[in-house]
Amino acid sequence: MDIKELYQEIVLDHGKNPRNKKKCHGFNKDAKGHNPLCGDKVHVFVKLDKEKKVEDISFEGEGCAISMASASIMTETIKGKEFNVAKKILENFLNMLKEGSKMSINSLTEDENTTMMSLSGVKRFPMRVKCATLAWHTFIHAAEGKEETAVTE
Amino acid sequence: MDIKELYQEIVLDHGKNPRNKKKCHGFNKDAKGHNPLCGDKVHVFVKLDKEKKVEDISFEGEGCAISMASASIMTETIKGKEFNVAKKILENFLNMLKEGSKMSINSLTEDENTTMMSLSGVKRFPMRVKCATLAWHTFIHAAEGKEETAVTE
Amino acid sequence: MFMDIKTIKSQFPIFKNKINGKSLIYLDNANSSQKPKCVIDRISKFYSKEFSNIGRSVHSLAVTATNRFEETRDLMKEYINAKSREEIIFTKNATEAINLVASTFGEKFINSGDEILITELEHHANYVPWHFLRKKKGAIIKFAKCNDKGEVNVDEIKKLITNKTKIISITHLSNVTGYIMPIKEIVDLASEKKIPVLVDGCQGAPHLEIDMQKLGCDFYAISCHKMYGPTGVGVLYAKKKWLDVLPPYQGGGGMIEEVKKDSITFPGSPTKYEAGTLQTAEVVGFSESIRFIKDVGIKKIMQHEKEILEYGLEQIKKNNTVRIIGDPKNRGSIISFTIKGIHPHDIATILDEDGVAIRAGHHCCQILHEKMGIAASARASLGIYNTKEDIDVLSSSIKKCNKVFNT
Amino acid sequence: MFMDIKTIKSQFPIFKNKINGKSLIYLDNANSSQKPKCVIDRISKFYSKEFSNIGRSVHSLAVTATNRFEETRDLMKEYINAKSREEIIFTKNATEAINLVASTFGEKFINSGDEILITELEHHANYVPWHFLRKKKGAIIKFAKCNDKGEVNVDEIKKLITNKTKIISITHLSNVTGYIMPIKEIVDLASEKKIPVLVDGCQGAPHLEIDMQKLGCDFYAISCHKMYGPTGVGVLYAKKKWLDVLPPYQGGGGMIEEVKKDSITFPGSPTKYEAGTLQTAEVVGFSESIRFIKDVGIKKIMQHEKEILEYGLEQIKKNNTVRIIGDPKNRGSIISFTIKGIHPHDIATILDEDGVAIRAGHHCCQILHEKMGIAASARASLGIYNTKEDIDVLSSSIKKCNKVFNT
Ligand SMILES: Cc1ncc(COP(=O)(O)O)c(C=O)c1O
Ligand SMILES: Cc1ncc(COP(=O)(O)O)c(C=O)c1O
Repeated sequence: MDIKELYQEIVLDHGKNPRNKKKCHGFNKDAKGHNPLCGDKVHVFVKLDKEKKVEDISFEGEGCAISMASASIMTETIKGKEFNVAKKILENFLNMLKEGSKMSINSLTEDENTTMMSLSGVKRFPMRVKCATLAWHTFIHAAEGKEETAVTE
Repeated sequence: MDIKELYQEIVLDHGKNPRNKKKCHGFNKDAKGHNPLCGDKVHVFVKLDKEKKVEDISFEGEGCAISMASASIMTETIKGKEFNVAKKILENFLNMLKEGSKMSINSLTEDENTTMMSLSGVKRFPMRVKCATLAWHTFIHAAEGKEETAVTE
Repeated sequence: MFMDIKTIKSQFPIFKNKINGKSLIYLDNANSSQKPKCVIDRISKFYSKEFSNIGRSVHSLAVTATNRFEETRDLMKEYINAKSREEIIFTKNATEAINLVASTFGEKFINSGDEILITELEHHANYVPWHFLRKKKGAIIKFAKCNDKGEVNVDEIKKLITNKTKIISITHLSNVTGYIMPIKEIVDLASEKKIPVLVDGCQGAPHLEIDMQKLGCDFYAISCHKMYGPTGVGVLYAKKKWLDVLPPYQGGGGMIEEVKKDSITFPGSPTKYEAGTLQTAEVVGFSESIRFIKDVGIKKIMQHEKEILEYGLEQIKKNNTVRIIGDPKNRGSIISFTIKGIHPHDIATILDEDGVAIRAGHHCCQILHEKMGIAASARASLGIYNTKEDIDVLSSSIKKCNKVFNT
Repeated sequence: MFMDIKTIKSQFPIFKNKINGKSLIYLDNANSSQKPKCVIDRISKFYSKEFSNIGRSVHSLAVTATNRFEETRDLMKEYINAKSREEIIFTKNATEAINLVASTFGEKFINSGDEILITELEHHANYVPWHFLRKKKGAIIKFAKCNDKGEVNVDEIKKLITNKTKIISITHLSNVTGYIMPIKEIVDLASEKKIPVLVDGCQGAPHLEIDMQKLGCDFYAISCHKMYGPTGVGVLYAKKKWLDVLPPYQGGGGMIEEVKKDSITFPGSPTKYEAGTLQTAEVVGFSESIRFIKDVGIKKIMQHEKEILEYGLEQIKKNNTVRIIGDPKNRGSIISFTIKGIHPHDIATILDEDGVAIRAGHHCCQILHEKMGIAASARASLGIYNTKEDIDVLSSSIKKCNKVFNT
């Protein structure tokens, strides 16, 4: 396998030009995430409405291409979805990274699916799985209002 | 070689019935010795006259047969000798224990020599050399007026 | 899988060697046990094929090494039935494990006049660290009394508990008398008053079935080299609720979260307690010790050692110059003894001539020896590879002591 | 004996393995070095033929093991030219060595308002322990500034010294910029004011000629696993005059003199500082590392690494997307760098595909990275087995990073 499978064009693009990398307007939840091994850091901002729908979501932070791309892709994918749906997507995503299964959730459009799948190369790089999941865990922390920093271990 | 070479009759006798095991009358120097590995302990009392002759010497303490015998033999051998001669005897004794040489100092009577040589079996038992030398080092500490406990290491 | 003792013993390369021309009879297991081939080979293999510093690099070797290392944590968690892997901290030895608790717990929870409850049976490793605390904080150490049988009754502990008692720190199995403490009872007693209990499990872990959730203690210190494992590794088990509130112990790389010139933050356990480069190869090697023990089966180890212990006591008691130190009802595989008129070091030397390795001294238990009215004793302590024949040689060697000393 | 690098490299079994199908190019030596066969075999042999706990038993195995262990102390004493063997203390790693000093020296000599002088180059191991002291005692930590070249000039240290300065604690060789501190000059400066100097010698000991009597420092911390030695061992060198007055560190068996219920006395060094069962096999194994280094010759190691370092700097500088962190004049064999637009972890992953093992991160030097305006860097660090070919692969792998990321 080629290293290009890890660094697919979509990943590189999101890594270099991350979407929603800012403090989004009117957020009502936020949380910080930290990967102590690499030093990757993210701060996720979420605007949840009363029905627990993600009205808006954004992030700030710095880290490797995988962590930035993953955060960027996450914000794009989740925006406008119910929190519960977002959680299911995360589960699906984790399975993909850990067991190599395909994304199989029908709440994703084909485009969203393709974008998520661009991170599938990570599964061959166990040490990088944490980079790919940091933003997601941090989002859950934010949405569930946990106090501590999300730490990938 | 038989274990009996370590535990020769003379050694066993001195071990069981140590000579000069008391606080001798009118001592003017004393020191404590300790072998932290085994817990052997001796306290040596010396009466040195102005010319640095060992007028009297005795010890108290507890420990293995080798350490007690060695202390007992030491007091018998050294009593009445000059401090410098005693030091030479010790040197000679250490050489015997470490390099297996014979006691070769002419300030010893034949009897004294035989008695000292009864400890020669120790040389084959490196861990026991400290037992055999503890009282001697403590004597030097006492005579030279050192403050600290003599420790065999 | 059933294995007879001969098969088990054959896995320990050391027994192929001669000691003073004799077969090695190793009865110094309470001090440190011998290592099976699988452990020795695992270490060699790790250095030859997989070595890298762990947890700090992203390259393949580092990833593999980290996984192997963390695998041992999982195995240990499972073996002692801890609730989570975060409760398993690797230390240099059991002594460090106890120092870690005394230092961090002491810093946070112990003040002048507070009481630390230990027993007269304790190894220096479970007294000296508390002594430091006594000096630093003006705390008080209380010693629960041990009786002539070498037992500490629960009542002795009970009557020393006051509302000043901040921690109870006790051995699981005495390394001198072999007494097995009723840990569960003591924990029950202590938890009524919300007093945490530290168990010095150095002799417990290799010889007893241990289950943290059943025992219920707050801390448990383990010495891996007594569990057929490599030197240089100990384990501290601690309930997560403690690890969450106690301060870090040693500072350095790998145990920090964010470092600034005026402040430093720390991650959770076990990271917080594992500073600097760890004993990577040793921890990886230890995984094989756990597997070895599981393969043999701790029940089988206990049963076998009990059999040899009973035979040993029976044989040695026949010699009426021998005094056995303590006679506890609930006893692990340790026999400490003296011979009338012969100092323990002389015993050890004479036994060694016959290839019999025992320990002589105070076994790091001066308080107990003083209590028993002796300065030192000889100690035979068993492992899985010991046999009745070993005991026979021991007995006849003891007789030889009598002969040499004409006693 | 002259040995070419190929012969030397062939003594390290790890290089027989493939990483991702490629030959291993190990450039993570500042993290931990690989182990030669003699070290690996020594450990196996020790466990298979000689194992026993040391210093506590009188039987033959224990005597041999103790001798082997203490032999390493003698070798180390000689290797670093300490004045006496009592000045060599075995610790778990260099981190513990520094913690030992910070804790015991701090307890005895540091009070509120006192100053500890370190530098911006320090590894967390030489900052966090002092931070604990700062919190406990209300002491102040001053950081001597490092310049753009990654150097700390003596003047920067000089100007921070006040009559409140109680200790100066500095690295010998920066594990990020490779800068070699002028230790002797700093020691001279400090001794005018009677201020002790601790040197974090983790990177010094494996790569420089070290002579305690020439350096004149008071404390020197060593990481044996970076000296082609086993994990689980560090060394603290300390001048005897300090060891005589500092309190003990960890408490337990083997480090006591007399233990009573109300008081405990301690022996001298090194015994006082070596509590519990030591890393017996590891220390014995380390004797072979010292012999290995002596056989190759530290002068040869220095000369060879310098050659490869210079070639490396030359090659890497050709790539104008690469920024090398620091440019010290006096430099050890470390090259930390970043590539424009590519995060160090991505670099490490791409290099790893080619079998090149480097480290990415802050290398336990967050203060320095912040100073340099970066969160992380990639680091290639050399050992005796590295060759110009290794550098060529590194350079072409870096180019591959550019290609993957289109930079
Ligand atoms: C400069 C420096 N100091 C301290 C350390 C810590 O050494 P150890 O991990 O052996 O405790 C290291 C290595 O990680 C280092 O490079
Ligand atoms: C009961 C007990 N506690 C503590 C220790 C100390 O263990 P370690 O030497 O592994 O630190 C020992 C063994 O020496 C022991 O038997």
